[in-house]
Amino acid sequence: MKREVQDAFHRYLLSLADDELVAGYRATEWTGIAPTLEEDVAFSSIGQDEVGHARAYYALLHELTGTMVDYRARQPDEYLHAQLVELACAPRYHADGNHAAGGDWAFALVRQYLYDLFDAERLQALRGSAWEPLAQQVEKMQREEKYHLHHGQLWFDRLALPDEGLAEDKGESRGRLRRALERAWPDALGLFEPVANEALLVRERLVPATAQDLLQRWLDRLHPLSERYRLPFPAERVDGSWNVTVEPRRGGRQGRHTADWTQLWDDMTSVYRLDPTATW
Amino acid sequence: MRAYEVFARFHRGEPLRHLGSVRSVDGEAALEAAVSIYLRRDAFERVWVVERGGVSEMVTDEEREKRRMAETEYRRPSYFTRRLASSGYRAAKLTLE
Amino acid sequence: MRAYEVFARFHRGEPLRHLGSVRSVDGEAALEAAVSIYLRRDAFERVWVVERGGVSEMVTDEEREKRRMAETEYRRPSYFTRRLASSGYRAAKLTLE
Amino acid sequence: MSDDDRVEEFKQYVRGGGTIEPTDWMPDEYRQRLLRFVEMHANSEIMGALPERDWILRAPSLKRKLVLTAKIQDEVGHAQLLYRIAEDLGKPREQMFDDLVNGRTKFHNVFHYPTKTWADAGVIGWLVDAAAILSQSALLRTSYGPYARTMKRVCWEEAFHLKQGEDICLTLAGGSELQRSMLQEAINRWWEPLMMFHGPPTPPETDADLAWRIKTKPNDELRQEFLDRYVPQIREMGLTVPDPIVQKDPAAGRWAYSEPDWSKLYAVVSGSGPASAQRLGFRRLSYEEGAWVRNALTGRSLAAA
Repeated sequence: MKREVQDAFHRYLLSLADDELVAGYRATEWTGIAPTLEEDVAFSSIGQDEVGHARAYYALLHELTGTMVDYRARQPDEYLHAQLVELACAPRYHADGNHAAGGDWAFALVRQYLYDLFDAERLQALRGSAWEPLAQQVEKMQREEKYHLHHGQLWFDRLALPDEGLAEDKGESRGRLRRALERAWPDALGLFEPVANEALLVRERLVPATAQDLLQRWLDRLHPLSERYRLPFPAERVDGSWNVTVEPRRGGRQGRHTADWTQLWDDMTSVYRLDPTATW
Repeated sequence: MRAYEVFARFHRGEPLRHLGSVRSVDGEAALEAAVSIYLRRDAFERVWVVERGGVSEMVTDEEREKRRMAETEYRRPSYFTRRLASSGYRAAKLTLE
Repeated sequence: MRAYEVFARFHRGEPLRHLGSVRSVDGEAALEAAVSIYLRRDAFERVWVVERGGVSEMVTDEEREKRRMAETEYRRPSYFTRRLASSGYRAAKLTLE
Repeated sequence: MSDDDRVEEFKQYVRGGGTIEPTDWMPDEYRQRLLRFVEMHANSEIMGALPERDWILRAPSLKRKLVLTAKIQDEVGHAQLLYRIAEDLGKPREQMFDDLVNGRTKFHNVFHYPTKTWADAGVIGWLVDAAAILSQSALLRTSYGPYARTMKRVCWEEAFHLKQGEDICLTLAGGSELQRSMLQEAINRWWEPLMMFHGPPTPPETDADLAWRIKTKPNDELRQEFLDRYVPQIREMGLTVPDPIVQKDPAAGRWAYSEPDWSKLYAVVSGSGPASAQRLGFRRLSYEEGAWVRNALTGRSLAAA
């Protein structure tokens, strides 16, 4: 593989690994405090799956470059995940007792679902990658992603659709889902920010679909759901394709992130940085 | 929210075994809760959930029957049949000959 | 006539096991049928019957389960092989990326 | 049969090793005592998720993070299993949560303490869980069927908890000077709550939970088992326990230790431990912030909640 291609592909794989890593960290923040005990256990498994996928991708990076990437040694701006996955939404415990309130379970569900839908399209496309180790790896992960989507779908049914025979029209939960979606759109569309040299990777068939291709497929799958649940949708149909009606917020793929990420990075690496040479 | 009884088996051919119960809004949610609570650590083949309210039960009170009946010469096992209440275990006793 | 799934156990404390199914008009009749077909009168401690229509089922595929177990072996005690060396402590160099 | 005879017969049956099932008749005292015992156990599992949860984000490697997350997930799973048992004994889950977050019911002393360093995740995973496993394996022979069956599953899962905690401690003990002193400091800090873990040495004949065979071992016997098994392992790691007189008297076959200040235990368990307010405050915050979700599931509008 030519040097320039390998560097571009290395950055692409890193964006995959970091997406899964940070999505997994944010999902597992709800372990122990989710709205119901049953959901606490289910949602924690989803977060653990994502972190497990991140480990698999970091191992692929080793296979590609021959050098073991120690994700912990990187600075915050060397991470290439999309900003959607770094946004904080769980309440935060403080030892002195004034905890940060404002936990938003609606956003946790919406973010996870929008991300899983994106990841499902990305994985499907990567099945056709010319780099065989990646094509095989993604095929294995698709089974878990199917379950994640099913989990999200169940929750939308419960929170957005009125139960037959019950006066409650889910107004409260529908309102929260709507606000969560509107808050998520800019960063959700930011998922589709291409990594540098995407065109080169597509030409080499290492990455079979462009970010724009994935965006259209993602909107194709999201539209029927927004119809079914009568919830917001960030695009309109123009001449046979989708035009987004919300300004995407980009930067993550170039290493630019929010304060939420700096805080999470600081937490995530705090013990490791006490002695990076030690075995932990 | 209703109680659902959970049954599962780990390999084809084995009988499904009762593992416990979950509390959910419907069958599908109960399946998901059953998998995450009871089966997240095992490779399983099949899981059933059934609303507790739909279960009819017949119980012999054998052990304590034996003790109570020891004094009387005529030994008559008594059976209780009932529908299990959907939330807790409030059981009506109906003795069957 | 509807199909009822039958579960039973022979001693207190055991989990109930699925024995098979019967066709009956209601729960009471299904219990009687279950006892006569599957259980001698005084052999069992408890029998449950439930209408097949009330059962929600999930079947997994073996491939996914094998992968799921491989992915989550960090949850098993056997994953931690480091032993407390009897002659004072020496940590095995285990790189945990 | 008069009521007293029936209760007496029930007691004989239970003491004789008999198992009680949910649909059996139970004396009110048995049901109440069992419910309170299981509810406290369930409360301890869900509150027990919080101390180590501080470290889910800070675990020093991906493997440690996955392991710790799976362990805390298990504790939430155990809480669900135990609240199910208590619910079937007649107390609704919402009322149990309400009583817990408003301090009307108790949870275990060790979860009223703060965590300071990564070594706390090791000491809680290893030594605190070891103490818990001793009392939980004594519950394998409890008289209430569903509780005994659940304990079988819980003890099977706890074996992994103990191993992962021990692995953290072994790594720190065999690591750099910073890691070793971090571990020793954590052992010193957790020693007092560990010695109080199994409760004051109540004489067995006055311990009602023993009388109904809800519990099967007296408190002091459990503490002796803990010392017998784990003090040697701590010392084998080249570490010390902060109580100078902890030593086994070979003749009596019992461990000597400085008697804990049991009035302090009562203070801690009734809510004035070093982190009681912070832990309960956070449990109440996350519980209340999730109320809209539970209401959407049960179809009650917020007004009626």
